[in-house]
This record gives sequence, structure tokens and C-alpha cells, in this order.
Amino acid sequence: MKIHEAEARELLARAGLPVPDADVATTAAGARAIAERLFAAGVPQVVIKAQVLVGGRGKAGGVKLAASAAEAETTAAAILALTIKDLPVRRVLVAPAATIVREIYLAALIDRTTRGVLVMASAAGGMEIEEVAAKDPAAIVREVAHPHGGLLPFQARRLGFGIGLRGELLKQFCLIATGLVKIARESDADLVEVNPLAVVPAPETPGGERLICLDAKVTLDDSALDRHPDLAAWRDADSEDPIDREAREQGISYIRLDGSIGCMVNGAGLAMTTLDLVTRAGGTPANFLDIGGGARADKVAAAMRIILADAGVKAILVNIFGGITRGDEVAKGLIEARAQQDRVVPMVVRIVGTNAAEAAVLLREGGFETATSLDEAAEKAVALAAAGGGK
Amino acid sequence: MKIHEAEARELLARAGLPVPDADVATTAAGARAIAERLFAAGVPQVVIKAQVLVGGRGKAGGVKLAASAAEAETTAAAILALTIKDLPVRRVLVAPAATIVREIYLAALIDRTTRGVLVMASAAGGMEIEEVAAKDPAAIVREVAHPHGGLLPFQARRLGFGIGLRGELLKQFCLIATGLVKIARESDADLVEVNPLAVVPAPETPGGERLICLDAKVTLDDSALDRHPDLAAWRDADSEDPIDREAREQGISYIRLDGSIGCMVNGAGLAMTTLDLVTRAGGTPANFLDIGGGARADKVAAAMRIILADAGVKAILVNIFGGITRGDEVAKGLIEARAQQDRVVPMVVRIVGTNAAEAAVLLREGGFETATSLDEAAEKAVALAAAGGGK
Amino acid sequence: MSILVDQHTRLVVQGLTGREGGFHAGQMAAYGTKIVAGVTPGRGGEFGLDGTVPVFDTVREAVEKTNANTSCIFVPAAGAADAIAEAAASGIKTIFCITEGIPVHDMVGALAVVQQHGARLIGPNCPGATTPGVGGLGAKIGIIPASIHLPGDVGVVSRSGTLTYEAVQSMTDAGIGQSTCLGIGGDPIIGTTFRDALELFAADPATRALVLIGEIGGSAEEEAAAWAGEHLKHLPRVAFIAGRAAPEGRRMGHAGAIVSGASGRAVDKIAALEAAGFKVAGSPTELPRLLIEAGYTKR
Amino acid sequence: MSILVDQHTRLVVQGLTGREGGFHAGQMAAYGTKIVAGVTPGRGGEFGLDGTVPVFDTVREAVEKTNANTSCIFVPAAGAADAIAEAAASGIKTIFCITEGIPVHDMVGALAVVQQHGARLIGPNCPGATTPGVGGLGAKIGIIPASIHLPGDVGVVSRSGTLTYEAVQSMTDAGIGQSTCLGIGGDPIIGTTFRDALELFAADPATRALVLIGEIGGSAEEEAAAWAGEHLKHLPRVAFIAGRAAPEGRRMGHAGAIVSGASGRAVDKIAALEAAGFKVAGSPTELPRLLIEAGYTKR
Repeated sequence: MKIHEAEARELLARAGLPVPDADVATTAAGARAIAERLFAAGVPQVVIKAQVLVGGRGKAGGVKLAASAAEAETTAAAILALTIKDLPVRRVLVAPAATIVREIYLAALIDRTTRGVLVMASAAGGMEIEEVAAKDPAAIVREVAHPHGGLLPFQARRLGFGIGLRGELLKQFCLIATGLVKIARESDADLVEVNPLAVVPAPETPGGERLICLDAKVTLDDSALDRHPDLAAWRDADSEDPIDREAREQGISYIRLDGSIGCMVNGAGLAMTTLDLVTRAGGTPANFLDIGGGARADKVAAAMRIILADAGVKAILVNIFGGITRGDEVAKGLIEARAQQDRVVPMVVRIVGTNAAEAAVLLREGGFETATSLDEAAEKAVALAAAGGGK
Repeated sequence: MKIHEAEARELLARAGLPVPDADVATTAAGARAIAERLFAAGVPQVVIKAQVLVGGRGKAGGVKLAASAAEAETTAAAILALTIKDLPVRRVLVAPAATIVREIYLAALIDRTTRGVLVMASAAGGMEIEEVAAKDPAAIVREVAHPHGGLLPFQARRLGFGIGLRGELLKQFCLIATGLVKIARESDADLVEVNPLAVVPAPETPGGERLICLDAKVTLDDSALDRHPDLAAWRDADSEDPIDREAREQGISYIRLDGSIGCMVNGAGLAMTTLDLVTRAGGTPANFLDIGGGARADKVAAAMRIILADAGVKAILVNIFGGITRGDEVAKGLIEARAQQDRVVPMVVRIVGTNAAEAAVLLREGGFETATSLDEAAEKAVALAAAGGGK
Repeated sequence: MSILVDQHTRLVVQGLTGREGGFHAGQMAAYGTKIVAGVTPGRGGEFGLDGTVPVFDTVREAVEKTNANTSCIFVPAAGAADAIAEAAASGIKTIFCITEGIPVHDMVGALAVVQQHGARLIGPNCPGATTPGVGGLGAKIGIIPASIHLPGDVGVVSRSGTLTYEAVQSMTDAGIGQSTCLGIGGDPIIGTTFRDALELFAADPATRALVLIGEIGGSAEEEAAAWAGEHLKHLPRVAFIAGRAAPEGRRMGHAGAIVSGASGRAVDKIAALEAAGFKVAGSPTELPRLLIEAGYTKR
Repeated sequence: MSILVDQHTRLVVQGLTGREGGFHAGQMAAYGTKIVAGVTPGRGGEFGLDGTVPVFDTVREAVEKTNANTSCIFVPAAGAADAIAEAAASGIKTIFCITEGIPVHDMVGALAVVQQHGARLIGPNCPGATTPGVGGLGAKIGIIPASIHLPGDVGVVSRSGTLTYEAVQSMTDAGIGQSTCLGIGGDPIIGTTFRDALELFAADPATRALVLIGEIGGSAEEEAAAWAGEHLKHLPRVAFIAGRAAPEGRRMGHAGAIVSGASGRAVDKIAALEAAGFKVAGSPTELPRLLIEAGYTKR
């Protein structure tokens, strides 16, 4: 689960890491009030940032400076009126505009290859780490945190020295790097990224510098949300499609695509394979949908509702290889769903494995079109969709 | 550093572990006030416990029950008037008297052999673990906590099942065992012992039982007190001998004994050996004293003051094998100390190793009696003490 | 011969008294797997699997009393990582974890405990492994349906569940049997990687060809391909990669893979496998034909 | 020959730029030890030891640039455990930690990292080790005064600092030389135990007799004695235990030792050693005589 910058900042602040003195507003007036407080505290300029869960908000006009409270209000109003990549902006973060001396990249993330919490740092902050990796891989330094101990002090130092820090900045960097790993572990985050981690003038020491976490991105492990009800409450259900929400709540893995053939499959690998074969047969999949292992009739019916909510769906392919999942349960779910649905779409059903014979009886009695092999099912679905005007 | 039961209870309470609703008083009136609060809350009886840093306070009359506020006051007054094993009782803990169904032993401690945090549990609570170990070693179950992860859940369960717990009590036990290790690690404690960990009736569920940490003993790692100023403040300087305090503050390891020969040595092993050889030569050591490595003249002078504060000292043996410690520095310290001291005691000095030659010159000029071998030094010291009426 | 599971397997089922654990233990036993113990904390003293298998409170006790050497975990997600660590710390050397949805940070710690004790973990979130046998000598651990198998000499390793079944079924339908079928699981942190599995198969004299079923994301297929290109020259080998048609950028753990120099894309995985001598199928149904083309001959 | 330190030692001194580190590095170099690097975080790029030895910010860099294989740590107590872990994680296989007063819980974690990397730690709070040499071929690590040594073939291992010097001096005075003198340190958690040290000496063909200097507390002497009784029958061996006259119950970590079945008392240690064929001295000065009585002959 992705959380907004404002909440990511909150996680960092709770861990005692240096973050801007920012606040969130949902109205222009609210933004003005925050700006007024910041200007009163001596901030020369504020930055107003759209809180949306997509990248590229700066280019979309979602991040703007303001030099007065009045300007903050009008700017906030403009940003709150934006829709960025289909997502309406409902909240803005108002923060002091920082004088950035230099930008650093720092992130702690779950890494498949090293099978641990990988901490990456680069002196080339501000840009995407993928860009840095492509241009100059040597500019990225890495440490795998201790599996139980977190980032050990010497590892934090190695990262800091590795990106050229020394003295006071090195010390601060070590605290921040250690803190990010701690946040990742304690919040069950897959990713805690600070970009930029900015070097800014330290007001208290003339000529001195300090580090501040200017922007942060945090992704939480969905599997662990149960034990963090406080963090789970940060889910931005507003910016979630209602269908996506229903899928999530049903424990169904669903990704909407652009095509015409709705797919219902058990298992992510088989679901991807089904998409591949539909594509190979000349069709276009309307979605990825994995009903998971051991799905019962009601879950199958829910999956059908989710698929049919997409008006672009012209045909449906059901592909079930029974293991934990019982074929007859799926067949019952399909019959139940058909009884409830108001839109009739041609369907081809393939059920093999556990209780496939019982399923076959039910499907035959129900008059469903069936298929034996996966390739055959894909071809039939493509033909049905084409007959209905889809592809 | 040992801390009192009251502070150990505080550490457990902070970690969320179940402890009695107790409080500390330094006067009988204060004890009465606490007792009144407890009686008002429905407690049928209170227990008043002397806070002294020695074992066996129960047998010494330092733990008593009281059934009324008035009785609590008189009992507290009596306990506060006690001196237990040379330690005056300055504080009492007033707690609800528990109805104990069964007693369990549980401790987390630094263990030399397994080189980790050893957790020991026994169904035979209430008595000293050494006693259980001697009588029935199989009654003690052990787990070595993960060096970075603390006590893992399955380890806690193994301990709990190992002493015959099940169900709700097992769950509570696991939380407490895990908590003790956490306390040990976070407070840098060498020992966190709960004895008894009592099974008591659970008032909220009829017939139910729950666990409560009725008494706790905690020893903190002296080497780590610097990073726990809050815990270091719990030192009971009152119950510390002024000489012991001076030694500690000077970084001198000093243990007073009963004999007549004061010893000043560098290194614990050599200091023990010096005691052994004094004993073998027929003398009685007045103290163990290790001035540590690299001691300078002023530390040597302080050590001399500490030794001479013991009126039983009839002769002094100085035994220094210079490594980090420089012999001439020690010699200078001895000369300096002699200039300040008001009591003259015969002394034999042996300085070998680093800068022994320079030391020899200084000692000769200062008219000190010297010795070459350790055996010779011990024999001379015993002779000097005997001449002065000591042994 | 086979890998990981055979007639010497003495299995303890962690979570035997649960619905899933009980059901699949029955399936495993029916296939010929020796189930010697169950573990459910608090249920020690009971008997599972129709009263035939003793249940213990701890894995240590199960190992002491029954000489279990392998574990299969059906414990719910919140306790599964701890169950893995318990198995490893109790002397179990081969641990299958079927449970899905384990918090990934829990797995980081559990895997470290497994490695510390010199044990091997398969999974989590994996279907397990089957060594098909003739005449009741088969053994399976996990949830792969028994019906799809045929005894033989082709090793199968896969990240997926049902896709594995699909692939194995197509082989069985074509009369091509399997030495062992292994599902390694698709979670970000898993105990046994494709490369580990290939090393095991390479050391098994009974495995005469290999099938690898991968999918998009991460770089495990590329790493396995690099190793296989050097060490498996003697074995016919085929592969299938799911996700050619999947849209990019919808998977977790992406940054890590990218920075490791891998794209996670199907096209790159296929190229890496082909460069390492794998024939790569466009559909699981093509695997039997490609095996023959790669030089595999049925015995 | 010798154990742990010799002319192949390439030493990095962690804390070289400090007062203690600098002084003792000079002593070590003067004795013939090859000091190839220093490490002080933040002082990378400087040179220590009269400008002859490069200083690095990290041990990893020191190892990469100088092929250091051994480390000696003089870092202050608050950072010493981390310095140990850093050395182990950077490929250093033999780590001496001289620092005293390291919080014991820090050591629990550091020792686990050392073991995980297959490294060996000596100490902390130990004087180090010396392999006396003829004609400038000696090597020493730590703070044992060079002057007390004589090249020879008796291995010495001790928990104490100055008591070790006393024992070695008495041997040197009697014309009995040492193969290696090793101080393992007296802290509750140490990296190399008496038993570990005896195993190392047992594998060293140049060591023809052994001296063990123990003290009261814990059970390390008993454990070493049990091992030596079985494995060291061929070597003359003597011991000294400090603390016969010490009052009981004044030491930390007592409960652990007691529950392990050991009393920590001198009398029991002496009995265990004698049962294992050690001759036990009443004073360090008696060690040379006892060595001869145990069958040791000067070469």
C-alpha cells in the first residue's frame, strides 16, 4: 500500500528524523493558514505540493512556490482543482521552501536478490534512482542491513563515506540511514525512500550545513497491514477505483487493462499465462484477475461482478486449474453469478484438476461453453469477443 | 550496578509487564498513605518490603504483612528502623499481598558459557535458582536468545511448555519472557530475574489464573551506565560505603577484606595472585585493589588513601607489573601519597616491566623498601605486618 | 532418485490440526509420504490424521521423539515465519512453507535463522514438491495435486502454483514423467531460488532434463540462466516465462531488481534463457515437444 | 611456527590515530609486526605511525588497498563492538580487541557477526598475543611488553593481563622460551576461549608444552581441562589459577556459571586441571620448574 508524502513525512518525524515543518490542508483557506504560520516564523517562501499517489506531479503543475499567504491561497486553490493522471488532488502539503545546497538519494527497500533490506545511497539525489543506475551504476552505494540488527553503525558509515560525506553531515546521514531501516522494519514497509535528502544551510551555525528529508515515499507491505491498524487507516480509499477497492476487499488480485476479454484465473502465474495466450491468439485481455487459492463460490461470483463492471468486456475466459481450489465450487459460483448479472457476455470455461469431473457436469447442465486445453480456451474466447465486436 | 526491587519493578512496568500496584515510602506515614489507597481499592492485605540490596531480607524481618492502614504504619516504622546485613533500611515498598497459587522462576542473564543472553525458567519458583540447580537440574529449562533478535516466539513457547504451562498462562508467560530479554538488552542489564513469577487468581474471570511479577532483581552493566543516565541515577549511593564510592569514582576496583596487609596491584588476575601469595606466606590480605591499566600518579595516590582508610591495615604491598602502566608514574604516585598521608604504615614495593629502572631510582631515592620477585614481596609484607601486630 | 523429498523423508507437519494442514497431510500420506509428527502449540498429546500421527507442542519435541527430518508448514501467516525459524532451530534440515501472505520483514529474519542453522527453506507461498513414484513409493510435500504426475526423469522447477500444474499436466499427458517437481514460490524473499534448484537437480543422477517455469519480475531467472549456461551443458532444458503480455510497472520490489541490473521483463528473461541453451516455449503445452527437440528421449 | 600472529600477519590497527593505538602500534612495529593500515572514521587519507602507514575511513577500504588480514582494535569502548563487527564484515579473519569496558550486550551482537563471517575474535579486554622471534622476525599484536619474551616452544594462554606478564617473565628468566603467548581476556563474553586456544596450540607443531593461566569465576578452565584431558595427552602442561584466597560471591555472571554445573571456585578448577594431567602451580614463579617436572625439555 502506497501512502502519501504527508504520511511518509509523519513516519519519518515520529522516528526523530529531520523533516520540514509542514502541514496538510484540504482547502485553500487551510493552506493559507499554514502558510501564515510559516511566514510568521520567518520562512521566506513556502512550497505547496499536491498529495497524489503518482509520480511526475511536479511536471503536472502539482508543486508550486508561494511568497505570500495570499499567493499560497490562490496557488493551493489551483492545485486542489487539478486532476493528475486521473487522480483528483484532494489535499496539499504546505512546507517551507528549502534552500538546497545539494541533493542526496537514500532508500531502504526489500530486495529479492540479496533477500534482505537493501539500503541504497547516491550523491546524485533529486533524480530517479533508476536513471542514476542506468547512467552511472558506480554512483550508487549499497549495504544489506543485518537481518535482525538493522543497519549496523559501520554500515551506515560506509554508505556515508561512500557518497563523500564527512564530519557533521556524515553523522546526521548515519542517523537518517539507520532510521530509515528502523522505519522499514517497524512499519513493515517494502520501501522507504528519501529523495531528495537535501543538504541545506544550518541556520544556527554560520557556514554550516545540515541534512533534511525533503520528500519521502513509503510503500507498506499489504501482508502486514493487519498488525498496523494505525498505518492501515492511512489508505487513501478516495483515490482508489471502487472496483479496485472491491477486489482488494474480496482478496482478489485485479488489474484492469485495455482489452475486451475478461479473464478469471486462479494463481498469478497462470493468470499471466492466460493473458499471454489470449494475446498470442490475437485477442486483447481486459484484465488480470487472480481469485487466489481455495476460492469458494461467493468469491467467484464477486470476481464475475468485478470483470463485468468493465464495459469494454465482450467475452470472458474462466481458467481454473484445481489444486486447493475445487472445480465444482468454481462452477457453482459461475452459475450463481450468471443468475445475478444483468449484462450477458459470452463465456468460455476451462476447469481442470481437483473435482474437474463434478464441475464438468455442473457446467454442462448449465449450458456453459467449455474448453479442455488452455490454448483452446484462449482461442475460443478470442473468437467470442470478435463475434461481439471486441478483439 | 544492583538496583532496588522498587526500581526493578519500575523497569518491568515500563515494558508493560504485569507487576503489583505498589509504591515506595521513606516514612511510616508515607507507607500508611499507600496502604490506605490500596485498602480503598479493595485490597484485603498489604505487604511491606524493605528495600535493601542484599538477599535474605525476609528472614531478617524485612518483609511483613499488614491488614490495616494502622498496622501498615507501625510495621513500616519497624522495618524502617532495621539494619539488614550492615545496610540501614531507608525505604519500603508497599504492595497488595498476593494470593499465590503457584510460583515460577524466570530470568534473563548474560551467560559466559553460551556467550549470549540465557533465559532460564523453572516451575520451582520462590527458591534460589542455585538451590534448584543443585537439587534437580532437569527442572530448569533454558534458551539462549537470538543475539540480535531477542527471544524468538518459538523459544518463549519452548520455555513455557517446558515448565508445564498451557493456554492463557502460556501466552502471558511468553510475553513476560520476551519482555525480560528486551529489558535486559535495552537497559544493558546483566541480570533480570523475576522470582517469584506468581500464578494468581484472575479476578475478572472466575476460576481463571494470571501471571504477575511479584519480585524482581536487576543488575545493570556498569560498562553501559554512561548511555543510561536515567538508570544510573538509580544508584543507591546511600547504601554504598564512602570508600567504595571513592574507589568507583576513581575507576579503582576495590573489595575490602578482613586482613592486615593492604595490597595495591595493577590487573585483576595479578591482584588475586598477590592475595593468594600473601595468604600462602601466612599473612591476611586487607583488600583486593586493582588500579587498572595505565594508572597515573594521582590514581596511585587515591588508591593509597583508600587502602589507608582501613584501620586494620598494618603493612602495604605494592605490586606493579608495568605494561601500559609505567613504573615511574607509580613510583611518583607513591612518593606523592606518602607526603600527604597522616598515618605511616610500613610498605614493600615491587615494580617490574615498563620503566622499572626509572622507578627503581625514584624508590631508592625515596627510601622505599623494595622487592624483586612476587614471592619475595609477599613474604616481606607479611613480615612487616607481623612486626606491626598484624598477620 | 530425486531431490528434496523421497522415501527417506520423515515429515513433520506444522499446523497439522488446522483445516488446510489436516487435509493436505491426508493427501500427502495417501501419496506415500511418511508423516511422522504434527506440531500445533497447545495441542501436544493429541493425535492427527485419523489418530495415527502424534501431535507435539514444539518441533524440538517432534524431532526428538520421531526423528523427523523435513517439515511442511501450514501455519497461518502471522506465525509462519516463526514456525520456519523454529523448524530450523530444532534440527530440521529441509523446510517447506506453504503459507502465503507472510509479512516480508518476518521472512528476512526467518531466512537468516534458517541459514544460521545450515537448513534449507523452500517457499514460502509455494506449492511444495512431489517426487512421483511407482507402486506407492512416491512422496509429496505440499499441495500439488497428486493426479497430475507421472514418474520419470525430468526435473521441474517453478515460481508459480497452478501454472506448474499446467506444465506438469501437459508433460504427463505427453507421457513424459518427472523426477521431482518443485514449486519455489513467488514471494520477494524465498529460501530456495531457481539457481539453488538447478544445482540440486544437477547433482541428481536420476534427472535427465529440466523444465524451468518463470515469470516476470526480479532477476532470479537470469541468475539461474547464467549458472545453467556454465554448468548444465549436458542436460536438455526448456523453459516458459509467464507475463509476456503483462503491462510494465505494476509489480513490487521493482527498484531493487532494476538496480541489480535486471529489468524484470519477460523479453530479457527469455533472451537470457535462450543464451544459456534453454528452449523457451510460447505456451506450457509446447513444453513436451520442446523437450524432445532439445534432445530429451523418453526411457 | 606459532598461532594467530607471525610474519604473514598484515595488521590493520583500528584506532591507529588515537593515543593508545598510536603508541602500541609503534611498539608492535618495532617488534617486527607488519602494520599495513590504520582505520579511523573521518581520518581517511592521513598517515599514521610517523607518516608510514595509510589511514582509511573504513576497514573495507583498508582491506581492499592493503590486503590486511588481521586487525587490532584500540577503539574506545562505546564504538569497539561495532569496530569488531566492521572488521569481520570486511573480510578480516583474525581480530584482536584490546579495548576494555565494552558493554556486554554489544559484545553478544558483535560476536554473532564475527561467527557469521567465519572470523575469529580474541578478546575484548585482552592484552593480545606475541610470537617471539629471533633477529627481528617476531610479531606481536596488542599491549604485552616485548621485553618479557624469549623465543621458544612453550605456548602460553591466559585470561589475565599483568598476571600473564608475570608468568612469562618467570619462564624467560628460567631460560624457557615461548612459541606464542596469548591473552584471551577476562570479560563475560569473549571470542576465543581457553579451549579454542588449546585447540590452536595443539595444531601447532612448534608448540611442545603448554601453560594455562586461569582465574576464579565461570567454567572456561573446566571446559578446557575436559578437552585437554582427551586431546593433549602428548604435551607437557602446567597451569596456575589465581584467586584461591578470594572470598566467594563477589563476581558477576555467577548464576550462569553455577547453573552450568560449575562453581567458579579455584579449588574445583585446580581439581579439574589436575585430573586432566596439568601440573598446577601455587605461584607463577613455580611454572618453569613444573614444566620440567611435567616432562618438558629445553631444546
